[in-house]
Amino acid sequence: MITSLAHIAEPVTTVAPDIFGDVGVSLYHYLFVSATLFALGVIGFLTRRNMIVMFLCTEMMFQAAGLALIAFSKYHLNHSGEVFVIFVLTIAAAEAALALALVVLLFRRRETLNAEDWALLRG
Amino acid sequence: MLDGLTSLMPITTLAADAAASYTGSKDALASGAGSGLMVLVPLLAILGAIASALMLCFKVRTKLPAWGVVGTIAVAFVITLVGFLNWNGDGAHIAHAFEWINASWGSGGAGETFTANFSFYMDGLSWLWMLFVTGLGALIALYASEYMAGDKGYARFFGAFGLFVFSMACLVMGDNLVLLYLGWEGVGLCSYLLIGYFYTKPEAVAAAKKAFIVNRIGDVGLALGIFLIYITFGTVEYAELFPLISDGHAVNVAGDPISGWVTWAIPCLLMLGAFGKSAQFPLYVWLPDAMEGPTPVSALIHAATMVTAGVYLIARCFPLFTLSDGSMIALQVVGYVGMVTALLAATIGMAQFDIKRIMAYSTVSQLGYMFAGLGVLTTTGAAFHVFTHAFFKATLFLACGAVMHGFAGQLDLRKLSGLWSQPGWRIVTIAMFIGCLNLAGVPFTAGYFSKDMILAEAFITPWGQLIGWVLLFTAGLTAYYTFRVFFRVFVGPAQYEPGDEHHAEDHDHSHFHPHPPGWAINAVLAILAVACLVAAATYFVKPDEGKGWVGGLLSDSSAAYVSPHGHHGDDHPDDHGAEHALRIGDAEVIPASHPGHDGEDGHSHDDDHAEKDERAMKAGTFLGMDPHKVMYYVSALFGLVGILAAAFLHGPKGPAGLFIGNRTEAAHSRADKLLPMLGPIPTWAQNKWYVDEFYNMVIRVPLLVVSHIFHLIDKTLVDGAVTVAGSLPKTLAKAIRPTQSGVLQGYAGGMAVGLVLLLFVVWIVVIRAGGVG
Amino acid sequence: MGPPTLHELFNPVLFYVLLTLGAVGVALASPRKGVSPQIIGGLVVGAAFGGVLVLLGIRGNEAGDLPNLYFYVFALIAILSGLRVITHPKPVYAAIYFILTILSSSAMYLLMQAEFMAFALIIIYAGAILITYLFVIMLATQAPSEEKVASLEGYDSTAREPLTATLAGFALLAVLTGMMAHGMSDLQDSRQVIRPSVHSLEAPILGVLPNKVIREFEQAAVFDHGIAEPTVEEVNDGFDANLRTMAFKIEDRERFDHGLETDTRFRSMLPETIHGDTVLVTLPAERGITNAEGVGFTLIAKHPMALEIAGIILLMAMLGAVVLARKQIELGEDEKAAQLRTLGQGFDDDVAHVGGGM
Amino acid sequence: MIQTILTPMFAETDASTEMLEKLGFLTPEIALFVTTCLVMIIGLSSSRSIRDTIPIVSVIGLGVAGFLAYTNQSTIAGAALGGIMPFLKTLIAIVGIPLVLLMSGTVDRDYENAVARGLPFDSIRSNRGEFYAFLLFSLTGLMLCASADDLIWLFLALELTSLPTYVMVSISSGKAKSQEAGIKYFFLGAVGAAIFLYGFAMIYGATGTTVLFAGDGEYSITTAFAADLADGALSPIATLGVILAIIGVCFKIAAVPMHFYTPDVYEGAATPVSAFLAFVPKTAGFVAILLLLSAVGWGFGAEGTSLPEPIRITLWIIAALTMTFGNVLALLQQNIKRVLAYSSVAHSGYMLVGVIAGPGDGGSIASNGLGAVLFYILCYGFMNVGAFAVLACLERSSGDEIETFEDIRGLCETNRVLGWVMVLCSASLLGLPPLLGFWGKLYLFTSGISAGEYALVAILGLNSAIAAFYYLKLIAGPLLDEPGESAKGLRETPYVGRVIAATVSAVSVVALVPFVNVLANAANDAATVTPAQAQTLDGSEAKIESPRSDDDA
Repeated sequence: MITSLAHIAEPVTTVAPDIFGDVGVSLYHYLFVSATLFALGVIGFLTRRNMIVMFLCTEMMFQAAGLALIAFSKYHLNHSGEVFVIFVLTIAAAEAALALALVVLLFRRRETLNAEDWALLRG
Repeated sequence: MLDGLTSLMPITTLAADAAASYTGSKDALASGAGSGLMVLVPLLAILGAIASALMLCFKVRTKLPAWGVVGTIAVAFVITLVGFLNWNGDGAHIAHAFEWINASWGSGGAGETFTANFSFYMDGLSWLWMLFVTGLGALIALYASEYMAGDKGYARFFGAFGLFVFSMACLVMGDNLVLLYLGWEGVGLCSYLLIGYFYTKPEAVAAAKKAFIVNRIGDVGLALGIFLIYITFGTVEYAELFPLISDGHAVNVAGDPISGWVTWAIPCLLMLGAFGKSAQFPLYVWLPDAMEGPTPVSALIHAATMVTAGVYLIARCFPLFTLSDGSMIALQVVGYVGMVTALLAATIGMAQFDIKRIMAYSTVSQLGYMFAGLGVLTTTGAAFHVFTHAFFKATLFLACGAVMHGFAGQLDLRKLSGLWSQPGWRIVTIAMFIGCLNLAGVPFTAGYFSKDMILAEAFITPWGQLIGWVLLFTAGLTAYYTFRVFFRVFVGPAQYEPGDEHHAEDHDHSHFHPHPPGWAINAVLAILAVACLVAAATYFVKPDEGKGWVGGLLSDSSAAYVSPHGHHGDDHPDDHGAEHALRIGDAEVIPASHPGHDGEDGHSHDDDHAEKDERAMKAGTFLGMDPHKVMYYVSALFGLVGILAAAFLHGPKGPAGLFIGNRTEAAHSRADKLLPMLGPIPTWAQNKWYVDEFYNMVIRVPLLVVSHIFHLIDKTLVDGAVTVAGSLPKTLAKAIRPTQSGVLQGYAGGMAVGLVLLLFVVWIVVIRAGGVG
Repeated sequence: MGPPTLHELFNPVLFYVLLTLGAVGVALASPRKGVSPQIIGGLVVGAAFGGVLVLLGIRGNEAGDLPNLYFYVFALIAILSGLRVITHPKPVYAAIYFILTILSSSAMYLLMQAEFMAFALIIIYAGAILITYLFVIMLATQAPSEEKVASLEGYDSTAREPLTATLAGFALLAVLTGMMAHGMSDLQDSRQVIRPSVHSLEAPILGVLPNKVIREFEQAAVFDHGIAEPTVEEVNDGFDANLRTMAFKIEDRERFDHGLETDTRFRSMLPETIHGDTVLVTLPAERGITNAEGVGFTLIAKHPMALEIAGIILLMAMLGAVVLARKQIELGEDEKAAQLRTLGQGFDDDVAHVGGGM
Repeated sequence: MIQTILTPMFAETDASTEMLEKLGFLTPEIALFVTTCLVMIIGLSSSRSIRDTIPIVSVIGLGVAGFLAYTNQSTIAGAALGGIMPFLKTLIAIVGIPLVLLMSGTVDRDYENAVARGLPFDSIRSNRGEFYAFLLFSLTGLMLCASADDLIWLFLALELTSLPTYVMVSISSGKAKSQEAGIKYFFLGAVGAAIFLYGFAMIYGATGTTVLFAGDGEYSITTAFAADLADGALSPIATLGVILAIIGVCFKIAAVPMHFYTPDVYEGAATPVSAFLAFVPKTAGFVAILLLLSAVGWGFGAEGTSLPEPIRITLWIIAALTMTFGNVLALLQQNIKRVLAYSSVAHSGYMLVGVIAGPGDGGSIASNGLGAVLFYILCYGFMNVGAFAVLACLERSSGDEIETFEDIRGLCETNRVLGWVMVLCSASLLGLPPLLGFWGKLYLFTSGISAGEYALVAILGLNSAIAAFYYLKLIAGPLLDEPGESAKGLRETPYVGRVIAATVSAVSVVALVPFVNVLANAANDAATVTPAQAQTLDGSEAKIESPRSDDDA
């Protein structure tokens, strides 16, 4: 089966109408939202103290990248962007698993989720 | 044996042929069967050194390091010998070990590459040098295995020894000047390490420092010379470099002719390097002091091998010295400096009492001979003298070392006498005697032939008359001081006073017994003594060459490439007809492009030479006689006079009038009475003509003053600037440091701000470039 | 139609004023001690971003290139719930608001007809990852002792350096949006570069054809020119957009004909036109591939190795989580630590040695 | 090898070749992954002697991977830097071996010791097997980075390199500071990952494909950027994408502005892990940057020999700041691990000079900045591992790690081997001739000069001078000073592997010097930008390159 699938270099859903026009204004709408989510993620990471919420903020940044990828994927009429998002989700899940385990480990040690309490190494 | 060797010689090796082999590209110089093996020689030596270093780390207390090094160098010698026997004498071979430096830029064309590989350039010159470096190296290592026994730094000594052989191999065999320089510095380093071997002795440390500094002066010259060669010619590889020079004219790799100041600057710089390493006036002062090192070191490095590196350098680069633009100025300087050195050192040697020191000055003096030989255009003579000197000087040194070893460090010839008649010293005495005969130039010894060759050539060379006379006089002096040592120490009444270096078992001064040398020292001395005799025999090998075995070897090397000394003696107008009038000073001489290959004995002067060029003849006579013929007798005469003088002044009252002296005790001789008649001269000579003091006054004192002045400037101005400059980074660091607050979000904030700032920069650049937005 | 530049996409002055307003709103919405005007901040942010979206919408309307109207709704929800994630003092609520962000993102995916990813996002992100987050938050906010309760709640109720963070964040937003807007014009160019490559790609239809036909096609034909664009004439003749024409290059013509004729279900696919050895096949639209199939094909055909690597990463992550969790067990059981201590080994105590790193 | 077995089976169809080609050049990674799984399983064994084989199995796995990488010289079709893959993979495997050796005794030392004294083994108490598995996972990821021909692949490979290191840091010692280091590293790393992910999204947006390199004239990011080259500048979104990606990856290479974590994490992690961090993620980051920039190409600028101006300026600023920050901050440190961390930052800055210089005219290493970077990675790998290994070999009698300059005073006297390793590695890091580090830096210098980056090279020189201040402390302390009180209280850790790692590194720093030319030429060949492949439209068989002969290696 692999051999026959490999023939298909780049499947394209031309059935779907071209949802973005030639000008790209509608594409820019999505990119703007994506950039906003990214910036909010950065702000959140800087302002929050709870480690879990901080990591949520990095997830938001990942999500912003996902949105941009889907938008570009649709704009370019191929599925590579969407496939990329699958892997972004995979990595997000893996990172979340590790980060949460680590956060719990740290919580057991200090009984706090405050990231600022972990600032003994400096200089 | 001789026949065997003869059959290995090239039947007729014309210089022109040799030149032809150079003119081929270096790729054409295929590695011969024998030459390829030579890659192993430095490898073995460095392996020996590494093994010793490891043993040093593991604090091995046995003789294992010695056997390692003796073994590896002996194998290296065997390899050299085998390689040499397989070498068919057809010019140079290149044995490629591995690529080292290979840079190119631009299009990589002419002058845009720099190649210096670990490749070995095997021609007659390299073979000759390698044979005695590895051969003597193995013998002396064997000697040292006994001599150094029980010393704390046994492994250290042999580590440095192995490293020395490695460096020497690189120096001699390297196919480019950079590898030569590597070896040059390497032998310098080893010399430094070994002179300062007894690093607890302040004299040794001072001597090591002196050797290092004086050598640096020469090395600077060599380094500059190599730079200048590269800049001028665009290559440092012999195989590319020498074909560029022919008939005293040179082109660079791009084919542009070379002329002007570089033609004399390059040889002069190289010469400076050679002076430093080979202890020529005025840079000779380090060598006598270098005798603070262990005696085997003195024998190997400071008598037989390393100091000849300067001779090697000039011989190797001889084509560069013959550039006609330079009018051979450098060679004239070499000749005169050699002359001065030879005379000066001989006079100093006459007045010394420390036998090792006498040998050291004799080495300086003999090196002066070699340089004078180079200066009078006989590379063969110089190389032959190097070759013979290596053997007899090693013999002499090792014999002195045996004495020193046996008498607890006693070296004063006033406190030793009559070793011959003491048990166990026969072999040493015989070896010493043979060595002395050689050094004194007694007829039919190796030293006699090689010295003759230089003297004869000196009288033929236009600028060589003065050199010849001085050297002749020096030969007499040499014979005198050589036999002074022999007559004082080895014959006469058996008396001795021990030195102050007692071995552990000799607690009691009153019960001191000299240690006669053991088997290793005796064996080595015996071998060397025989080797001295064999070295003389090589003069008769291939008589048709007129220059003996060594001459045959050299005719195949770059030393004979232009063959400027062919203008006399064995010259023969030949079918090659490549005669060029070469302006040397005011005299015009006719060099042939090849060393002689006529069927005559080398000293039988060619009859039609006189008709050919009368002026050259005029420049080349000894009191109107043919120097080649006369010199046999004249130099023998001078030598015998010297010996007789020594015998008269220092010889014991011998049985049956064998000795004409009347010395009956160790400390005094007839010479003592003579001394007051000479006024202050002997004292001056004994104090080395106050050269060290002179240097001290002329160089060190002003330097000290200047350095104090600079120190003041340094303290106030430079230090101030440095402090300011040094504090800048720290100030900056203190300013940046708060960013490393240790807080996670703080770091993230730093990252975000950095990201934003960089993106702003990018945005501005993009907008500028795009012109839109 | 000219490519949009920064000026054409929106009025830059107005845009940056609105962004500044948004920054003010975020700063206001950040939690702080005492009474914080979070609601006002939220309204300001909503107004600001709503304004930007309206600005874009107006421009899109002019250009005839407008996203689905629902986009505006979901975009605003996504932004506002994102704001709430970073401003809500209680982590549980923050996580739940993040789910809302995910849901509205997912809706936006749907609007872009990325159905597969929309549902995958909900299932994986909202359904699995965020629930894990909630579990951990619940677990970690259980006060281990009475006196810890106060400290647990206190530290995150005020924002840390809200002004600096907001400034940095909105500067980033300004640069990103500015650069993207600046690049929209070039994007047109690059899209034109893409298009031929899209069209030269081979048809995906094989994937949904029954196996038999696949076999026949494999043995008899290779796709030649992929999907053929309908010509102008075809469009004028009332070309049915639901039909797609594909070109096949027939290598074994006899076998190909034979293979297709034996299966009557594919009579409708039989070539309408024959150009030499190349056959154009027109298929009904429902024979085209869906979004999920397209993603699937791309995933398997173009990124099989990435799939493998993702597998390795997940294995590693699982192992990592287990290892980190083990550490907790070890720390939790004091008696084990005590046992180790008695064995003479200096077991790390909680008071960490802090380096002299100044 | 696997390729040769598999190829006949699948060679009947053209379609399988692409797949097989990829599988073929992934043999080292496959070998490493198999080793990883083995190590994971062995780590659960209750027999101590079986568990003790873990480092041996790891080393063997790395050796096999290195051998496969060395023999398998196939290249990615269409990749601009064709030879980078086999070179880097071999290099990674070679440097990986001392790193594995260095790890001995790192995790759960107390527990393993207790087991050795008779405590019954409980597989969930000891993480040593898993720890080695993480190490191998990370190395696998690093090798996959070198094999990447696709943005998705590159993203995943970078993550596979980083994620295990987060865990390794956190569990490397039981101390709180390790966990603090872990959380800082992980969270900031996640932000960095988000940044370069966003960059990748932008690159995809600008080009419409995730394929970095493709043979046969197929559309890829490289060809899209090549089309931009015709306009003289990269499109703004592509520029944004590349720059975001670079800045994100700067986290991995510890470059400004993402360098903040470096000293804290290196200090907090166990020393062997710090050594690992200083080599593996850094190499991954440089590989990612090289791959991305090779897709962009060095064909922009007025003379057509530099990066696009915005990217060049960004990298220029990053390089200059990175060197300067790293070096000046190291001046104030007393803690050696922090010094080495800052020096690691500074070295990234040096290497970026080579990246900016680009491949030059392809003539020799002297003008090839990319070759210089690859060569420097090699040099840095050895000297860095050596310096860290010395610290890892010594500990206080309390079991604490050594920290300050005081601790290594007179080390040459108290422990000759380690002292000399420290001296040699520090001298090499400083760039003293003739050690390996000197040559590495020399090539960076010459490539920078030949690229006309005089100002940057001047900054590089200035920084080398500043660096001398603290490296000389590392050289002079062990060599010249008398051992102080604190130095006398030190003992050597009972792990032979660490000493071997230290010795091997120091010996390499010296013994590789004669082979500098060979290695540098290999790096130069690996980093020579090949002209775009002949655009064959029907030649899928042309994709499999005939294995290059090893003569030039």
